Amino acid sequence: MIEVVVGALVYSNLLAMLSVGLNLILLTCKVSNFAHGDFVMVGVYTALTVSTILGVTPYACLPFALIAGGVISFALYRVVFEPLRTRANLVMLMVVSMALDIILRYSLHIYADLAQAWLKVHTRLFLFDDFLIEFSGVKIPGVLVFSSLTSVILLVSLYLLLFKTRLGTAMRASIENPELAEALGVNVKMVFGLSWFLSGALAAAAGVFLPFRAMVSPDTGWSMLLPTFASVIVGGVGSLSGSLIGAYTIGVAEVFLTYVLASLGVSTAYRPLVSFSAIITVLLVSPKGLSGFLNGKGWKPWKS
Amino acid sequence: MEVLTFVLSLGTLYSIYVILAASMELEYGELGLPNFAKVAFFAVGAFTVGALSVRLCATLTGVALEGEFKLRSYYYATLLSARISSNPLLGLTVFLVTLIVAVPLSMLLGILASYPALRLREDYLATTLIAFSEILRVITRNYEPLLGGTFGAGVVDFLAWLRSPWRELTMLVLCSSLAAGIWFIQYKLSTSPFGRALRAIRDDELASVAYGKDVAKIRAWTMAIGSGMASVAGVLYAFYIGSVNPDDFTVARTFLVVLMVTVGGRGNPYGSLVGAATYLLLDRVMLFIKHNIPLPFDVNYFSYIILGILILVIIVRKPEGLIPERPPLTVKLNKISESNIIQHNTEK
Amino acid sequence: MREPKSMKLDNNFFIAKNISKSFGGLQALHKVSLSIPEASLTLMIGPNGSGKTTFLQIISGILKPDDGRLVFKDHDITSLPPNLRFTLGIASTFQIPRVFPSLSVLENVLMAAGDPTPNPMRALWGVDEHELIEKAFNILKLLSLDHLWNKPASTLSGGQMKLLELARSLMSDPKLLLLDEPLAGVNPALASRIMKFLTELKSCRGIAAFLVEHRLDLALKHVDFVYVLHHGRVISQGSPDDVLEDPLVAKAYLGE
Amino acid sequence: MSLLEVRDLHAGYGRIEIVSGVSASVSDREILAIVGPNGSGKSTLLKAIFGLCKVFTGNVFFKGVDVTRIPPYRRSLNGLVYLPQTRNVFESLTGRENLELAVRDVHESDFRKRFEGIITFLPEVKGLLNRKVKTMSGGERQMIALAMCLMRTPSLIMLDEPTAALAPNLARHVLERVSELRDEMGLAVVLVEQNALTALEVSDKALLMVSGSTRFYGKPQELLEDRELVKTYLGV
Repeated sequence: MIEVVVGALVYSNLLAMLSVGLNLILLTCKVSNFAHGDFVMVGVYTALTVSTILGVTPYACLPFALIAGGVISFALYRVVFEPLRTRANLVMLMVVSMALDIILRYSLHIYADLAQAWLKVHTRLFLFDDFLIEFSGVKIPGVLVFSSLTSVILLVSLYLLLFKTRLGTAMRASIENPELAEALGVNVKMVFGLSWFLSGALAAAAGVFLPFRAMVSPDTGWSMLLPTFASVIVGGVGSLSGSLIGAYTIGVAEVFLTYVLASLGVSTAYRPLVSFSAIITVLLVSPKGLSGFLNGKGWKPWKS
Repeated sequence: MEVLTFVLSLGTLYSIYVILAASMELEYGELGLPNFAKVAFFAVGAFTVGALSVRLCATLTGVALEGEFKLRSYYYATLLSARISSNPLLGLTVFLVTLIVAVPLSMLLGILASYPALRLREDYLATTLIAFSEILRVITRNYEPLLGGTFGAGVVDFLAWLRSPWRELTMLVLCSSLAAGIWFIQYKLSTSPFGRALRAIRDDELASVAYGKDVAKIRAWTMAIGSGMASVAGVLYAFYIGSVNPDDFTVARTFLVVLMVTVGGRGNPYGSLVGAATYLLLDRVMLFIKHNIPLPFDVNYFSYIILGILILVIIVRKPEGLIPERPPLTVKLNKISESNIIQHNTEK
Repeated sequence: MREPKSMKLDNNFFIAKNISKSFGGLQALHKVSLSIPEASLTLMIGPNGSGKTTFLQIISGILKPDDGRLVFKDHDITSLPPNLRFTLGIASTFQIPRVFPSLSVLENVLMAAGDPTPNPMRALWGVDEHELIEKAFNILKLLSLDHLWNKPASTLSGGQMKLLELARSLMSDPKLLLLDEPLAGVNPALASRIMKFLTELKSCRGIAAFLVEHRLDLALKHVDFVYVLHHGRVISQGSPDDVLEDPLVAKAYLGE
Repeated sequence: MSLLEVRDLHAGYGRIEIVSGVSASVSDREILAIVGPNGSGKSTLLKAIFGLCKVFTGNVFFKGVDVTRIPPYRRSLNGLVYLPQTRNVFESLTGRENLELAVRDVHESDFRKRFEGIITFLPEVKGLLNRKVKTMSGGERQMIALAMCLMRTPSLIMLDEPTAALAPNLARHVLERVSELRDEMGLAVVLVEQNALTALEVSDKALLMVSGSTRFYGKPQELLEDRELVKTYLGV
């Protein structure tokens, strides 16, 4: 049972970092970013590479992962999404992000092949070694402590950046009304680029912790993607704090429902159904997510 | 001989992709409904074959199926194919019955899937449909009695009464004539008043309603037709491959079809032909490289990357695709100039 | 307050009774009642934000009223969706033309005719649209758009798009035309042509038109009856001359 | 030399010409009122002057420089500011954040100095600083929007119907404040107004637009004495 609780918390921590980043991109550029899961894998492979070369614990590779994920994400924005910002429709942007998903995923596959020969370690279906941390006699898995700390620190810093700095003000202003912000001299392009950097960095940070709990391969990013979408949709698109609530709802629900069903003899392989059906149910019943539902606005059609 | 089988299988695959692209063209290219659950309707066809062909054939020949389906389906598929080799009628019955079951089933699901479009913005609609197709995949890969789960299911060879290469040739003729028929249906639909209504809804849903069109009904029709088409492709695919594995039906396959339509040119009935050809050409070139040029990694990965870059370049540089849409599509030019309407006008 | 010469509410062509509508806390329309007789030109005017477009969208069915009833030729159409109102004979145009950009001009006009749900089965055998095309060309000729018939609608100028909207709504032989600012953004020569055209439609084909318009200089001399809307209420109604002399109207327009 | 000069301006959106051949000029400490019926192109004229819509032919000179082709934000750095009719404040931000955003290129101490100057003119703003704009009334939002413009220390401010959607008594109050902009802050103002009579009372010059072109340009008093005005409004 304790194992289940730990699993649920770690998983929710990762979903929190992922869904806030995904939502940030939805808010700024209106992109349903299907390449988001691949930034997780960028984090995984950065951590694997750096920790193997330096011989340190993967936890110490967090800064490298942050930078790698952020830089790649920012570069993709500058090269692909910025030219399309004002002229592509929503579905086109989605198709573009799917193309990027394919490019990134198979680049990672190639990297995994090359790294296996170069680093002489398993680059597919591997696990990171964890250790236990003792708090007044209670032994806690390191990944729970570190992933919780990281997600709290990163999300609090994101909050401070958005709400306590002038740059954050400019960012929120650009989200609400890019034309007016531009007329007031805000460099909207750079502000949106920053949001891509942050989103990629958050996802890569989540990636550092993933292999402590689950065996990964370059395709694993996809399996993290739909639960992330579920978290964003449950929390309500457009509300960053909602995504946080959504992440813990989906994370805990997925782990516990699977646990309950497994004890009833149902295969645990049905686990993804929890978040998939959450996406469909929430979008059809209350398109603005839980917050919209609580405000009594959820029943109106989303479409204008 | 090897060249012949290569060409025959290439033609068969092309036909299957043309059917998929034509159905996507109708739904996404003409109507603007991003049916990103395409693979689910494709899978309905294939799964029907996977679940039915062995069982149906066994019932018809009086063979009792013993043991777990997931472990024994391939064995029985081989056994029953041997029966078919001496009984062509049995093979054709299996083919027709699976087709007759799959198409209406898929059409029904299609109508169901057209309803979220009433209330969702396009990108959320696409996400919903993706989730829907993944649900179907997760259930079938884990519910073993139906399709053998991750083991997959064996499929009888309904053309076992023919010898190679006549078997492959017949398959090609069958697939290509079905593809031609389906493409022609798509062509006729998109150049008729129906196609006009589809493009009008895509351009401006509110204005279409204001000018009297029943948008919900038209969308349901289109999804039904498109899904029926996709399930035909699924049936053919299952018989062509000779087995059905749920993990073969991932979102990536939907994406390939979207790619074909985008590359070919959305809103142009010929786009699906060009798009499917472009994809297959690229795929085969990569296969050739894989067999002839040594690389330190699996070249399949590389072919996917090229595909991804290709679609990026097309969307950024030439968003309208290789053959852009050109009005008027639904009014025949020669008919107009025949009537005196134009002559009268040019005299002025 | 002077008693306005009220139009009799006993005609059975089109009647709107006590239409109310609010958005959030804002009351956009407050018990608006009016009637439109057959074969007439009726104008609704009012300052910005007085609720004119809202009212028009309620008649065309794009918005649902909170309260009130709409009756068209003895049918209660209050809860009918826009497409069914269109088939009954109420055609409307949009303030900013909403043509279908990727269809040709002729296709745009044909869109408004024929089956509300074209049968896909019939498409396979081919549909003979000869008569419809001829009719469409006649309408396009009336509005001098026929030489553009095969151009994509997206390439038209703003004024041409306005004309195309008008052509489109005539295609279904409507009984009642709802026009949202048909003269906005149109040059004066074209504007007076449109008004003359509407007058002709009225006298030759018996088509009633209900206009919402700001360009009073161009519209007023052609219309039969005027309603003035202010803050969501009808503050004056009558013939054009009556309304012009109503001090309430001047006040509503000029502020204090 | 006049501060702003518009020469034979033709402007609109896409292919549609909405302003056809308008000329006008504004000098220091002068209020130009642009009046006319709805849809006559008043707002489009302001947008054209600020560079927010397409200019087909004609020129805009500001401080003697031809600014017709330079981007809007550079015009605002030169001292020309524009207050749109709607969506002119960031609803999700607080009053202070809106003001900070308007002058994010300015140093903190300078910000404070400018802010002091504005507070003496718009004391109401002080109470609005820590509130989210979405909780404010229409009048309060206009205050914030005006303060945002003034923080940029303009020499000419263009107001697009500042009284739209305001109660009549409040509208009058706002227009009186507009004349204070000229008298106390020493600004030139271009004012587009629905409440024509009040607007003409406070202005130095008047431009009457009908269907995109000039019907009258000159002293407001002459326009007011002209019975033609009332009739033009009602179209006879």
